[in-house]
Amino acid sequence: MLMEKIAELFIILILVSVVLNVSSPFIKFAIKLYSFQSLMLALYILIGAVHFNSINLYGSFVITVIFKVILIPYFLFKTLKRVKMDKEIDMYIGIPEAVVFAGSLTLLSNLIAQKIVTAGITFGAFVFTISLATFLIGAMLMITRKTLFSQIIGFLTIDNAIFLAANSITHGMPLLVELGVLFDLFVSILILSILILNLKRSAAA
Amino acid sequence: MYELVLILPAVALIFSVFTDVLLMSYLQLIISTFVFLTVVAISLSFHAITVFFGGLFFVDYINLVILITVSILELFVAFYSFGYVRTEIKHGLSKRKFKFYYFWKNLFIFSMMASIMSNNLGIYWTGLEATTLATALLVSFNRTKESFEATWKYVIMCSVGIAIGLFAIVILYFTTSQVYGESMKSLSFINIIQAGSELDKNFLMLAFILALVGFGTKVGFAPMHNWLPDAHSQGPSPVSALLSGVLLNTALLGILRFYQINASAGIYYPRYFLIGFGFLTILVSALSIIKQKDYKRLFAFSSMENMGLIALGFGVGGIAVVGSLFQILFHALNKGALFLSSGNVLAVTHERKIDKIRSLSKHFPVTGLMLLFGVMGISGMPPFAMFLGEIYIMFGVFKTNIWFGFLVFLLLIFIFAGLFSKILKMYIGVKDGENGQQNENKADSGTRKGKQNKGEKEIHPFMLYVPLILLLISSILLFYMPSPFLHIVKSASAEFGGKIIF
Amino acid sequence: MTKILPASFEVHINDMTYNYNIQHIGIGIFQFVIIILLSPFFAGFIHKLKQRARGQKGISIFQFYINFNKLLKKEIVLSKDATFVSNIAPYIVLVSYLVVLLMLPAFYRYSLLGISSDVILVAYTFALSTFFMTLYAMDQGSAFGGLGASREWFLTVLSEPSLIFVFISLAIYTKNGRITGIFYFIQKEVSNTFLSGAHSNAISIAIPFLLFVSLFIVSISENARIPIDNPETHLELTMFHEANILEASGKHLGIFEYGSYVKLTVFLTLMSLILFPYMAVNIYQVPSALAVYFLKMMILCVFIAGVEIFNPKMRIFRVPNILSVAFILSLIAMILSIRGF
Amino acid sequence: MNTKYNGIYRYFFGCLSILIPAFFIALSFYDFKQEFIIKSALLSFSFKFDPLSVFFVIFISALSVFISIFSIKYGDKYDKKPSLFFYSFFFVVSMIILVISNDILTFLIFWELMSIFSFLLVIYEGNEESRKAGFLYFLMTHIGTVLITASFIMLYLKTSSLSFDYYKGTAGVIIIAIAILGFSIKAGIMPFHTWLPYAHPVAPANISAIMSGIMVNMAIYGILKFLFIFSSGGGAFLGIALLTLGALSALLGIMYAMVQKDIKKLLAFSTIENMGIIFMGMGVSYWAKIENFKSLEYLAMLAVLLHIINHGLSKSSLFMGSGLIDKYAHTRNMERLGGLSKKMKQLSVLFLIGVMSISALPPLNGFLSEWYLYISLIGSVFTGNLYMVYFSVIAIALLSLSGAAAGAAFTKLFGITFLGKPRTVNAENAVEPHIIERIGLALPVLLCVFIGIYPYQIISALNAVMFYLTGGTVSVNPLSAVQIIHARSFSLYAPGLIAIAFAAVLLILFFYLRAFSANKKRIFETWSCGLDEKNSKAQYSGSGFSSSIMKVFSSFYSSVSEINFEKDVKKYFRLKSVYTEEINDIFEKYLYIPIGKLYLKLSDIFNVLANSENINVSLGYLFLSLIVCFVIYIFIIR
Repeated sequence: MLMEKIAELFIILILVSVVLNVSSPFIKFAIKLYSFQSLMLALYILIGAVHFNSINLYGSFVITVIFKVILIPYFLFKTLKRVKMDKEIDMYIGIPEAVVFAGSLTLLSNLIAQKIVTAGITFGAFVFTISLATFLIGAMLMITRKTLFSQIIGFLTIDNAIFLAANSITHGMPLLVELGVLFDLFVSILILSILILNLKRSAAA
Repeated sequence: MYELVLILPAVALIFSVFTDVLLMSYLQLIISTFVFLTVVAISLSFHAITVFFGGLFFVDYINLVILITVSILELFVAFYSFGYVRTEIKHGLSKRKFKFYYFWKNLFIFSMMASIMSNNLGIYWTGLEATTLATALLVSFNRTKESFEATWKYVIMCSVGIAIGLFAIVILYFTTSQVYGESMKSLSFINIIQAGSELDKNFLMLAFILALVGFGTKVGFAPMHNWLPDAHSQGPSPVSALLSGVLLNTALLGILRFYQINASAGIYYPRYFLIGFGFLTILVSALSIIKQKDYKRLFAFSSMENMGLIALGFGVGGIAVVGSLFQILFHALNKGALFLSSGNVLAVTHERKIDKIRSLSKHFPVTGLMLLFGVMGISGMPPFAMFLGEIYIMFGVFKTNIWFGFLVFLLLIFIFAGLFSKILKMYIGVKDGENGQQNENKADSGTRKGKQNKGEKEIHPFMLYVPLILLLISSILLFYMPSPFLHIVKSASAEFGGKIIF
Repeated sequence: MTKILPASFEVHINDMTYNYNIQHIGIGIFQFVIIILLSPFFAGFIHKLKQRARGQKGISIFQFYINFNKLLKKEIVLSKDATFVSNIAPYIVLVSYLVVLLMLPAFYRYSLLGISSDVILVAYTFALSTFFMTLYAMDQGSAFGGLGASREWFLTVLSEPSLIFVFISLAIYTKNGRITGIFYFIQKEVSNTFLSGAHSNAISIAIPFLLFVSLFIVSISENARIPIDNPETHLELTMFHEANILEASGKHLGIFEYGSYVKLTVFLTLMSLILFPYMAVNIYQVPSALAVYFLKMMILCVFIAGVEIFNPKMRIFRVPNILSVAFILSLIAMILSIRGF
Repeated sequence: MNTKYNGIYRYFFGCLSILIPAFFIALSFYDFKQEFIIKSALLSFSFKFDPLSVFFVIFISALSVFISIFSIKYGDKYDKKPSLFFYSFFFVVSMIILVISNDILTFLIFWELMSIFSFLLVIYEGNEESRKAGFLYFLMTHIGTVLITASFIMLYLKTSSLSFDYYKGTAGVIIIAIAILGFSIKAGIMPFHTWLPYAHPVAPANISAIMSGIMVNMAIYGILKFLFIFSSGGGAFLGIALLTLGALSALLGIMYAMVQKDIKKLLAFSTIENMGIIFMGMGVSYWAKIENFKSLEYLAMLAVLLHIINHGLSKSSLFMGSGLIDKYAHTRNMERLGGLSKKMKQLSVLFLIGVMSISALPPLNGFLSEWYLYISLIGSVFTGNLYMVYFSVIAIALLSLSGAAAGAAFTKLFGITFLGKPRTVNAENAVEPHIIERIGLALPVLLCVFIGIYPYQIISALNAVMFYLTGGTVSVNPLSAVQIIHARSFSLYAPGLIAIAFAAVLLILFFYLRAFSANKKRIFETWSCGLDEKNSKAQYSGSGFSSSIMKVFSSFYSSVSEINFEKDVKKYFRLKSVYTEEINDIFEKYLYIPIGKLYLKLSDIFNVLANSENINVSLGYLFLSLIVCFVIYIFIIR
C-alpha cells in the first residue's frame, strides 16, 4: 500500500517536471528536469521491481538510470555547451498560455483514460492519465517550440511517457527489447546532437 | 541459409570499417550478389514459415516478398554505387566520405533485413529505428544546410512516429502477455497470430491505430509525410532509391503485421483506416506534385502516392492485395530506376532544380529516356510491370465502390500530369526567357556550370546500365513472371484473403 | 407524332422502277439537249426584261448565243502562272452542271440519269463545280481570283445547307430521295387533288411554298443575281462570281458563261417543278409538258427580273441575314413535312 | 554514330514495316476465325481474328504498307536520328496487335504501347512545340486510357472474366458511356480534341499520316466493339449523344480547319471533322439498333465503315503530301507557299484528288460514305421518334454546313499552296518529289478513285463485318450501283453510272469544242493592277481567304488580331507593318485553361497547407492525426 503511494508520488513528480518544463524557457533547466524526470521513472520501475521482485524490472531500472539519467543528459549538456545557446526564445504560444494548455491536456487525458479504462483492465486509470498527459504535453512542447533542443526534450518526454506506460501496464518489456529501445534512443540523441552542431555550423557559414 | 541474409550484411558492415573504398566497392558487389542469390535460393525452396536464430527471426510469404524486393534493389544499388563512387571521386569527393557511405549503407541494409525478418516485434521496432538512424547521416551526406535540415526533420519525425509505434507494441505486449505471460513469447509474431482470437479486441484496435500512425509516419502516409520529400530528395541517389523503394515497405510491414493480428482476432475495422490513409496520401500527393521544383522531390511524392496505393490495396482487400504485393516489388524496381537515373543527372550537373535542367535529350539521351520511361512505368503504363499492380489494385477499389475508383483514378491522373509535365520539360524543354540565343547560353551555363560538352560521357557506365536493366526487368516482369515468385505472392495474398485472377 | 414505320423506314412508291427503253432514252436526250439549248435564252430573256424595265433598249434576247459563239472563236490567253487546273476546271464546272441537268425531269418524268438522281448528289455536284471554279480563280495568282474564290465559298457555305435542306425537306415530304420521284409524287398529289377532287392529307400548299421561297433565295445567291451579286459589273468591291472567271478568256470564258446559264436554268427548272409540277409520262404528253415548262420558266424569269430591278445590291456581310432566312424557312418546311407523317 | 550507315535502319525497318503488315493481311485472308492464346506465367495473351478485327487489320496493314513505301525515301531526312523508324515500326505493329487482342489486359497493354510509341514520335523533333504537343497528347491519352480501363474493370466485375468472349451483351449504359468517353479522347472528338491539332502537326509527316489515318480509328474500333458487341442493349440516348458530339465535331472541326495557316494543322482539324462524321454514323446506327430499326442500323454502319476507309486513305495521302511539301519547299505555312503545282506537277494532281476525296465531292469515295450518312440521317427522320427526329434534323444541318465548309477549307489548302504565284523563294525552288515518295502517295489516292467509282468489291467485303456487328447486310449491285434493298425506292446512288455520265459528257463536250472552236493559246502574265508582275504579294492570302467566313461564324472562334506598325517610322509613310492574328480554340480557352488554372490554384493552397517547411507544423499534423484516429476509435468504433 505504502509502495503504491510512493509510486504515485513518483508519477506525480514526472508530471510536475513536465509542467515545469513547459513553464521554463531555459534549456539547461529543461535537461536537468529531464534527468530528474527519468530518475523518477527509474525509481518507479525500482518500486515495481521490489514489489514484484522481478529481475526484468531490476534490469530495466539499471539501464534506465544509465541511459536516461546519466548518458543522455550528459551528451545534451555537452552539445549545449558547444552550441552556446541556453534560452528558448522562439515559441508559437507564450509560457502562460502553454501552461494553461498543459493543464487542459491533463484534464483531457484523464477523460480519455476514464473512457478507455472502463473496460475493467488491471492497470489504474491514474498511471494511464499521467502517462497520456506526459505524452500530450511532450507533443505540445514539440509543436510549440521552435528551438531544436526543445524538440529533443519534447521527444524525450514522449519517450518517457511511453516507458511509463510500458512499465505500468506491464511489468516492463523483455530486457532485450528494452535494451534495444534505449540504445536506439541514445544513438538518436547522439545523431541529433551531431545534427545540431552541423546545423549551427552551416547556419553560421 | 536463412541466417546468411543477416550475416552477410553484417560482414559487409565490418569490412566497410577496415577496407579501402575502391576495394570495398568490389566487396560490396560480391556480398550483395550473395545476398541476392541467398534470397533467390530461399524463395526457390520456400515451403512454409521458417524460424531461425532461436525464434527471433522468421521468414513467411509476406516478408519474403519484401525480402526479395530489398535484395534485388540492393544488388542494383551496389552496382550503381560502384560507378557512383568512382564518378564522384573523379569529381573530387574524398574517399573517406565514401567509406562512411558504405558503412552507413551496410548498417542500414543490415538493420532493414533484421527488421523485415524479425519475428519479435521488439526487434522489428529496434531495427526500424536503427534504419532511421543509419540513414540519417546518409541523408545529410552532402553536408549542406538543406540536407541537415532535412535530416533533422527526418530523424525527429520518424523517431516520434516510431515512438508511437513503440506505444502500440507496448499495448500489444500487454494484451498478449495475458495469454503468454510476460516473456519474449508475447512479442513473437507467430505466437500472437496463433492466439489471435483470445486477445482483447479493444486493445488490439488501439494498438493498431497507434501502429498505423506511428509506423505510418515512416511509411510516409499523409499528413505525417512532411519529412519524406525532403529526406528522399537530399540523400545521394542510390540511398534515395533504397529509401523510397524498400524502406517505406519495411515500415509498412509493421502496419501489416498489426493488421494481420487484428484480422486473426476477427477485427476488420482496420481496413477502413488503411483505405483512409491510403486515399489521403494519394490525395496529398496529387495536389502537391505539380508545385514541386526539385526533381527528386517529385519522385518522393510519387513514392508517397504508391505507398498510398499499396495501403489502399491492402485496405480494400481481395484481388487488390495481390496488386499491392506486386506493387511492392515493381514500385521498388521502377522507383529505383527513376532515382538512379536522376542520380546520373545530378552527378554531372549538381543541380536539383527542375527549372535549371533542360534538353536532357541532347546531353543525356539515355538517362533522359530512362526518366521518361520511368515516369510512364511509375504511372502504371505497360510495358512496365506496375501496370499489373495498379490494375489489380484498381480492380479491388472498383469492387468496393465504382465512384471511389473513379476518384482514385482522377488523382492518379493528376499525379501523372504533375510528374510527366516536369520530366518532359527536363527532357526536351527549352528554358524560359526572352529570346532564343540568350536561352541557349543560360541553359548551358545553368545546366553544366561552364563545363562544356559534358554530359552522359562523364559518368561511369554502370550508372547508365543499372537503371536501364531495372526498367528492363520491370518490363519483362509484365510479360513473364517467374513462377516461384508468383507462388510466393499468391500465398502471401492468401493470408490477407486475396486471390490471383487470370 | 408516332412511329409509323415499325422496323425500317422504307417507303414504297411502286412505279419508281427504272427500265430504260428506247423511248425514255430518246426523250431523255431530247429533254437534255433542248434545255441546254434553251438556257442562254432564259438568261438573255431576264437580261432583256431588266434592261427594258430600266428604260434601256437592251440587247437581243439571243445575244448570249452570239456571245458564246464569238468566244469560242477567240484565242485563249492563259496566265504564265496557270497550271493544269486552268485547263480542266472550265470543263468540269460545265460538266457538273450538265450532269445535274441530266438528272432533272424538266418536262419528262424519265430523265436520263433519273435512276441516280439523288438530291444530295445534286447538291454536292454543285459543290464540285464551285470547287473547280474557285480553284480556277486562284490558279492565275491574280488579286481578284482569290477574292472571288473566298466570296464564292462564303456564299456556298451559307447557301449549301439551305439547298440541302430544301432538297431533304422535299425528300421527306414526298418520302422519296430522287428528284424524279419527288416531283412525280407532287405532280400526282396535285392532280389527285385538283382533277379528281380527292382529298389528300399528304398534299399541302404551305410546304412547297416555303420551299419555293427558300429555293428562290438560294438560287439568287447561287446564280450571282442582284441583290446578292451583280453579274453585270466588274467592280472589284461588288464581284462575286465574276471575280472567279476574271482571268478566263476565249473558249474558257465561253464555257464558264455557258455554265452559268445552265446553272440558272437548272435552278429555274427546280423552282418551276416545285411551283407546278407537270411532267410528261409518255411521248404524247411531251409537247404539252414542254409548253407548260416553257411558260413556267418565262414566269419565273419575269419574277427574277422583277426582284433584280426592285432591289439594290447588298453589302456582303448582310448576305448571311437573307440566307439565314432561307435556311430557317427550309428548316420550318422540313419540320412541317415531318409533322405530315 | 557513323552517319554513313544510318540509312540501314531506315531500309531495315522500312522493309519490316512493309513485310509484317503484309504478313498480317495474308493471315487475315487465310483464316477468318483464327484464335490463339500466348501464355506467359501470369498473363495469357489471347488473340482472335473476328471480322471486325480482320477489317481493321487489313485497313491498318494496307495503309501502313503505303506509308512505309513512302517513308523509305521520305525518311532520309531523319537519318541522323534513326529512332524514328524503330518507333514507327512498333507503333504500327502494336496497333495491329491491338485490334486482334481478345482480352482486357492484352488490349490495354497494346493500347498503351500504341500511345507510348506515338507519343515518342510526337516528341521526336524535340523542340518546345513538340514538347507542348507531346505533353497535351500524352496527358489526354492517359485520361482516355484511364477511362477505358475503368470501363473494362467494370466489365470484369460484372462478368468476372477477362476475355472479350464473355462480354457479349453484358455492358450496361454507364460502362459504355465511360468507354465512349475514353475512346473519344483518342478519336479527338470535339470537347476532347485539344491534343489533336497540336500532336499531329509536330510529328514527322509519315507519322502524322499514321496517326491521323490509322491511329484515331483505333478509338472507333473500341467504340464499335462496345456498342455493337458488348452492349447489353438499352441507352438509346447514347446514340443521340454520339450523334450530337459527332455533329458538333464535324462542324467545329472544319470551321477551325478553315482558318489554319499550317497545312498539317488544317489536316489535323479536318481529322476531327471526319471523326465527327464517323461518330454521327455510329450514333445513328446504335440508336437504330436499340430502337430496332434494322435497315437503318445497317445503313449507318456501312457509312461508318466506309468512312473509316475513305478518311484513312485520303487523310494519310494528304499528310504524306504535306510532308513532301515540307521536305521540298521547306515550310508548311501556306502563306509562304504557292505555285507549287508548276514545280511538283504529279504531286499536285495526286494532292488534288486527295483533297477532292476528303471534301466529299461526287464521283470520289468521300462522297459515297457521306451520302450513306445523309441517307441514314434522313432515315432516322422517317422513324418519327420524337427526339431522334429533331436531333437528326440538326445533324443534317450541321453536316451540310460542314460539308460546304470542308469544300472551302480544302479549296484554300489546295489553292493557296499549289496555285498562283510562289510567295517565297523556298516555294519557288521546290522540286518534284522522288518517285518512291510519289508511289507511296499515289497508291492510296488510286484506291480513293477506285472505291469512289467502283465500290462493289469493298462494300461486299464490308458486308461480312456488318453482319458480324449488326446481323444484317446491305445488298450491292455488281454494276457498281449501290442499291439499298430496304430503302429500295427511297433513293439510289450509282457511282459508276455517275462517273460514266461525267466522262461521257466531258468527252462529248471536249470533242464538240475541239471541233467548233479555235484552239489558239497565248501565254501571258497575269495583270496585277499595274504593280510589278513578279510581285506575289498581290495575291489573296490564306487568312484573307477564310476571313469572311470567319467573320460570319465569329462566335466559334476566339481570335485576337492586331496590327503593329514600326515605331520609329513617320506616320504617313510606313515601310512595314506587322499583322498578327491568333485564333484560339474556344474549348481550350473556356474549358481546359480554366480547369488547369483551378488545379494549379488548388494545389497552391494545398501546398501551403500540407507541405509546410516548418517542422512544428508537421509534428502538429502528426499528433493531430493521432488524436483524430483516437477520436474515431473511441467515439465511432467502440
